[in-house]
Amino acid sequence: MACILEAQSICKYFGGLKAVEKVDMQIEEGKIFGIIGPNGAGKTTFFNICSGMYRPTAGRILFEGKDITGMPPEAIARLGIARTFQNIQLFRYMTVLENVKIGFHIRTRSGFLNALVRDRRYREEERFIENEARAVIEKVGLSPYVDTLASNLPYGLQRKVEIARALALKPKMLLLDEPVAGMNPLETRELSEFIIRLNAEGYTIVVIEHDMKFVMNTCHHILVLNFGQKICEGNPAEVRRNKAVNEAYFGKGLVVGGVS
Amino acid sequence: MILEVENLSVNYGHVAALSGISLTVDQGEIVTLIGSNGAGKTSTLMAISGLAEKAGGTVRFKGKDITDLQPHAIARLGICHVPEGRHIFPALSVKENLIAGTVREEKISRQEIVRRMDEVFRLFPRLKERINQGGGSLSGGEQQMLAIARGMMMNPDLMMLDEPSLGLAPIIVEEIFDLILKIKKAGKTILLIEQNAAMALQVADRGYVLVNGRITQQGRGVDLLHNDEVRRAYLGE
Amino acid sequence: MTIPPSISALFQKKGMRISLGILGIALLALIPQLNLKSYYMGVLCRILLYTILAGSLNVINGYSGQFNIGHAGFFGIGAYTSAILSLQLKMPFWIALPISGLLAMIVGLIVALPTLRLKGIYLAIVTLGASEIIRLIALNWMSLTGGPNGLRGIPAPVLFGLKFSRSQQYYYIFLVLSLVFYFMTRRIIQSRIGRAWISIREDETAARSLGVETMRFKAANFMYGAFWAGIAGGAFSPYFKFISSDMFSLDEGFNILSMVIIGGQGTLAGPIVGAIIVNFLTEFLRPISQYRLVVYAILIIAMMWLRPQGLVGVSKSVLAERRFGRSRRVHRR
Amino acid sequence: MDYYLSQAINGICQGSIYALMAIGYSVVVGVVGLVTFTHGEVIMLGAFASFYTFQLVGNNLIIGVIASFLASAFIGVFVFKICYERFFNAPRHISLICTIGTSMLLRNLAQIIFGPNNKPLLEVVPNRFFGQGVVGLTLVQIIVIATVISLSFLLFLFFNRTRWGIMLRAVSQDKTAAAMMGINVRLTSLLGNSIGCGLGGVAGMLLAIYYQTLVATMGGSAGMKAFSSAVLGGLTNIPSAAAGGLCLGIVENLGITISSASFRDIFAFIFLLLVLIVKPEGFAKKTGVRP
Amino acid sequence: AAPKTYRIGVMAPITGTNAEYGKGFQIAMKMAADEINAKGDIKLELIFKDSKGDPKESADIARQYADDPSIMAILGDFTSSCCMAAAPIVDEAGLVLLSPTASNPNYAGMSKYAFSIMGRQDGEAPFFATYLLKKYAGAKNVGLIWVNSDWGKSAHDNFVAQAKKEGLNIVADVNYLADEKDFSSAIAKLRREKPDHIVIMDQGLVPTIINQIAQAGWTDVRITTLGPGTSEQILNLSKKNAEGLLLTTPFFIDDNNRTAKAWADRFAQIAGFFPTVHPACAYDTVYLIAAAIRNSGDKVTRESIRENLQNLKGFVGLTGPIQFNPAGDIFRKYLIVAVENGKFVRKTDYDYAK
Ligand SMILES: Nc1ncnc2c1ncn2[C@@H]1O[C@H](COP(=O)(O)OP(=O)(O)OP(=O)(O)O)[C@@H](O)[C@H]1O
Ligand SMILES: Nc1ncnc2c1ncn2[C@@H]1O[C@H](COP(=O)(O)OP(=O)(O)OP(=O)(O)O)[C@@H](O)[C@H]1O
Ligand SMILES: [Mg+2]
Ligand SMILES: [Mg+2]
Repeated sequence: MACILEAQSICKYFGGLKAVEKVDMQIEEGKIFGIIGPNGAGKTTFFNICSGMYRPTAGRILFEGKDITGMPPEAIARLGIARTFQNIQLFRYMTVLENVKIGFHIRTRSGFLNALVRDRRYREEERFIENEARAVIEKVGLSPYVDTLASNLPYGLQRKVEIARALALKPKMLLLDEPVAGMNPLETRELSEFIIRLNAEGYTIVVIEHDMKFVMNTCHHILVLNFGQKICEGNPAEVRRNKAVNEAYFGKGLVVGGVS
Repeated sequence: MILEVENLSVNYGHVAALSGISLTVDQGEIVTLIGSNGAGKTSTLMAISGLAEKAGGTVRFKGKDITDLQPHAIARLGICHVPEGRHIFPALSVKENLIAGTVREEKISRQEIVRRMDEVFRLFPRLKERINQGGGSLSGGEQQMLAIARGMMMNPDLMMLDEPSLGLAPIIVEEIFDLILKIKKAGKTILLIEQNAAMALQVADRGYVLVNGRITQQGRGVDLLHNDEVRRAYLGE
Repeated sequence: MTIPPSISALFQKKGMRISLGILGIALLALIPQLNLKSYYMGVLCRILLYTILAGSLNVINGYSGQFNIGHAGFFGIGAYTSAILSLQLKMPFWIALPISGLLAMIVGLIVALPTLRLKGIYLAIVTLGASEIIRLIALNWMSLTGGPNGLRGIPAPVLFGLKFSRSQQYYYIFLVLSLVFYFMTRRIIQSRIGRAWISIREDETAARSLGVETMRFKAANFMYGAFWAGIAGGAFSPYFKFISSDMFSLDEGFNILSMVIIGGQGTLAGPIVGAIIVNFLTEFLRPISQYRLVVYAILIIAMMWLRPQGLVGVSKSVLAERRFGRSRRVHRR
Repeated sequence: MDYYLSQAINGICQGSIYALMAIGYSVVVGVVGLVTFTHGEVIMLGAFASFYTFQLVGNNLIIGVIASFLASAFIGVFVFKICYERFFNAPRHISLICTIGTSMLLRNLAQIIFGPNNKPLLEVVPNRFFGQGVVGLTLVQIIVIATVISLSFLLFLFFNRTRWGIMLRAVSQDKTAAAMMGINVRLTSLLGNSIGCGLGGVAGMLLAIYYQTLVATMGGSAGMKAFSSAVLGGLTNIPSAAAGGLCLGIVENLGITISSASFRDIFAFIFLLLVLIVKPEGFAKKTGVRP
Repeated sequence: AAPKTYRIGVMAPITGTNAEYGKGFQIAMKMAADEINAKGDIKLELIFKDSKGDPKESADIARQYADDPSIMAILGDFTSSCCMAAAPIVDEAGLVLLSPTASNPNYAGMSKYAFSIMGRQDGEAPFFATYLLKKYAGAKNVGLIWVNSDWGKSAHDNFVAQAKKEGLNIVADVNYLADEKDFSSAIAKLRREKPDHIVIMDQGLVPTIINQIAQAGWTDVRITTLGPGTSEQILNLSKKNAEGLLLTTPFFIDDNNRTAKAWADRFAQIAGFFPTVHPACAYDTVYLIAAAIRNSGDKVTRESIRENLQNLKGFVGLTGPIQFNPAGDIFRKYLIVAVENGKFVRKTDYDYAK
């Protein structure tokens, strides 16, 4: 299978702190890829590098064979990588619909002149955005909330708005940072199913999560980071058997509890 | 009884987040609130610590009416609130954040601060490694640890934890629950909110179930854990 | 300030809106025919001028969330450009005017480019500095700007033999310009570009992650605002016939800023209301001479106390807590 | 050579004046967490307080310091009530406009009450000159420099090494969390603001003694310099703000040396711009931010 | 019959940075109007409007006065930019705008209705160069420090032109902005060139500069100043630092000049500070307008005031003889004055220049 994203010995240092240290990884197209690891292991930092928020201290990131190291986030988004944030970053005082509409920015191109004369392209694009945005909202199941202010939504739904907004980009790859944090087991299961459905539609998905039940049930392939370094990689069963991972991450296994 | 909440209501604009809930917490007890997203758990804690305006009801702490006290006065009485959203001081270093936790006690010796800090660092060695880093640049989980640690520095009589395990690695979550039991052993009281209801009910003496701002069930932790309705709604089974 | 639902419903119908708009414009156009005293016409002209200035500042501060407090500088660029072009090159007003706007826009770009990474108060002080630098250059560049003596005798615009010299006539120039400004801005704000600006205001990181080229759009936004300030300046100098650098001081910048905020940031109507109120106050309070600014200051503070969101209701997001300490990471979860 | 040395000294002396004003400014911003445009007027009122005190009790520097500190600190309470207290949870431009309004209010009231003309403040400190020829310092200059150095050192210790300092900084960063820690947010930021304003008042006194004159409109440019210097220093870091003031003074005077005094502010602002381009948040190391 | 009342509009910066001067205008003009009204042949009613020193406001005020047919003339404003903003408006309306203080050389020429009595610097500055520096003080190397404003610029340019003719050696030439506080660098620049005389061209800031020269410990130089006249501020603010200062002035208040002295005292009583040349000029403008009204005879119109102002002969005011040239400016005669023992002392007479 083709590899969609490749990291080649990525490093990121903050002063003396090695947040990410020589990480290599290959993400296969069409898979759900999980990244786990203790707190501060460098998972979010890695996402930030992939999405262009940080420039790595060393190493390269290739997306579909193209070197995207050090590109600004907006250029990377254009190439087809969309992400959500560990700390939800919605446009909090805009409605759900408006939030999603902004996701269509890169798929439209009318400029000043089009807006001034409201020519055909402008009108067509506006219609396209309106329809598509509603379709995306429908798809994540937020239809009842199109006109609700994002900040007034319960937490779990805010996560979904973020996902909807990312989907509006029609990305080739979706990066989700702790999508089920703060959700109860029921909601977690729903989201897991949703992600699997998205994957079936052809999206490549990378998730960071601490909820093992979710990770083990959702991901095809898992990578474990600790102190910025890769300590293990493999399918869920392999990772669970790994001794180093168990010591550094799972502990006594109380929480992993009812993995089924 | 260390905390008594009677008929507490909270409104946000026209939205009623809490409509007249009553609950009690005994000295030395662990009590948990469970409920789905938006049920009003956070609002309850915010109202108790004076950060959300109360539309009605009374709150008593150690027999004293604290309904109309300012948030800082409530904190000074010995209620610590580890909030949802962490609320770290971003430009203070980890160490300074921890010291900020001690300011409610005017006369506290330097040794005592160092002692508490050591204790906290034993629990979260990660924080010790980051001791001079700005709070805002910590990773999500590290911030969560810091928020809990800062709460512990307050040495409170009642600790209210709002989803303390949020964003933490499993191994740390276990430690948090160990910690909760340890705090209880030290004779302190805990009011706990958790999404992971199974874990919460396992450690809790008693629990309340919140639905749409109302308490629908209450009982011993183990009883709720085996209650079918609760299992279906909150444990995902 | 709440509008009864029946009336607001009227505004919702497109046909109704258009005909009401035409009616309003016709009424505005008829005002000079009332033979008002030239003083009143002068005040009206000033209000229209400030409508453009406050409106263009609002595009920057209210819609893209950048923080410009030195708008007077761009105003000055426009004023000097049209004055110099018409005095030294004898260029007709109608050509000089767009050039004024374009030059202000270019200067806007020069200010914006190196400072795109700056946020909040750091950007504010740079705009303030730029405004001062522009003023000081105007003050020191004797050969071009007349230095401290200023420029005088700026000729009145002529169109088809019609001379726009008195305020009764000049009113039409200001009216047309502010209408054009209003409708252009409205369309842009409602378009993809406007959405991108607003998304930057709301959360720049998120906007970037969605592919919004924030640098480009912020620069474009700044240039658009500067352009219109330049146009306002370009129209101002032949109206005033004399300009000097002290007309474009920092206080002038603060003055424009307070119009925007008193009227209501982030709305199209806000700056208009703000311009009317502030200019009206200036005139209204003149009789109390030395207490004038005291009372004016008290009124400004009172307005912030009573209606911090401005007189025109503001979109909620402008009121969002956006404090200095920027605690992005500690939001709700 | 002497000439350039003496110009450098002029720069340092003027820079110390800026630094002095910036210190108070930084304290205010560091505690309240909001930017102010009233600081110039606070400085001016401190100068007037000392002026009238000197008239009443004679030229006693200590009493002057106390009087200007108290007067400006009291004004600080007033400013706090008008501009900050209500607007802690509002967007910052609202309190900003309030501070612009308050500055206008104070300046014009002062003009009415104290009169619009310049007032002399002579011989508070004897005009003693230390040094040789063109290279040297007067007593006032030495006092100003010493004050700046000791104040920035003491305040740095206070804000970074004491629990009180941590409390004040915590309040500016997250008022909710501060309240949860048992900090009386209102009182603490009121106090911090008053301290910052009081320091501004002392700066005003020294400014008036240094230039031997004071006038109700002196706040405008003073406030602007305090603001610029503080921004250079990252707004909340006191030693950096002092360094910012110092740099600004030196750069301005160097600029004047090579061109004309009319270009003073051009040099100041271009320097500011260049620094901000390289370091978008000033000299101070920024802590606690990540995307 | 009862005396006829004429309404005169005044615009002045009563608030803002120039409020000091606006207040001086207000007091001095009111004094003059009260005196004229007490005499009883005509009555003047002064209407004061605050322009804040903002040209835009001045223009609006001028328009307001122009619209009001009962206003016969306008007095003011303080700064040249304010006057120049109002000039096109009065020109259109045919209404006299008589400024006590506008010194921009271009101002009066903007309209035949625009007048100023400040005295243009093409009069005083050459006088200063030739008579004060060259003849009286015997200067060789001079250093200039001047305020970069319309006034300062024209004073400087006129001075330099004349100084070249006279063979004065200008060794240093520095300027600064009106809100400058710290002159140490500029002074160091002057000092390096070792002039024997320095010329300070400013009005309000002269004492500050004198003090800072003293503070720098620079004593081997003679200080002269062009602009402030015999301002008490210099004596008050500079005390002994001003000793030996040389300056030119069109009018001089000393014990010999009873009326002027009495006027200054009265002014100080009301204002709380001693007058500079500006309020004195303001005082004179009211008398000038009164004279023009009297000369108009029975039919007083805006136009008649203009004509009679332009053609006024033999008028002597507080600030000396005043007669307008065709542009609407005046040429004045000057005295040389020095500060000795904390007082201004007249060193030469008006006919010194002959
Ligand atoms: N801007 C920064 N400055 C300094 N240190 C940083 C910065 N960003 C991240 N770090 C540090 O780098 C380390 C990795 O952080 P990161 O956010 O990637 O962790 P994470 O694996 O996502 O952890 P968590 O599971 O808690 O979210 C942390 O120790 C953090 O303190
Ligand atoms: N500031 C606010 N303004 C308006 N509504 C709010 C606000 N805060 C909370 N709410 C609403 O009040 C209700 C209760 O919210 P609360 O945060 O207490 O729920 P919770 O049980 O803690 O949920 P979660 O699991 O998401 O933490 C929700 O419907 C929420 O949307
Ligand atoms: Mg993370
Ligand atoms: Mg909650």
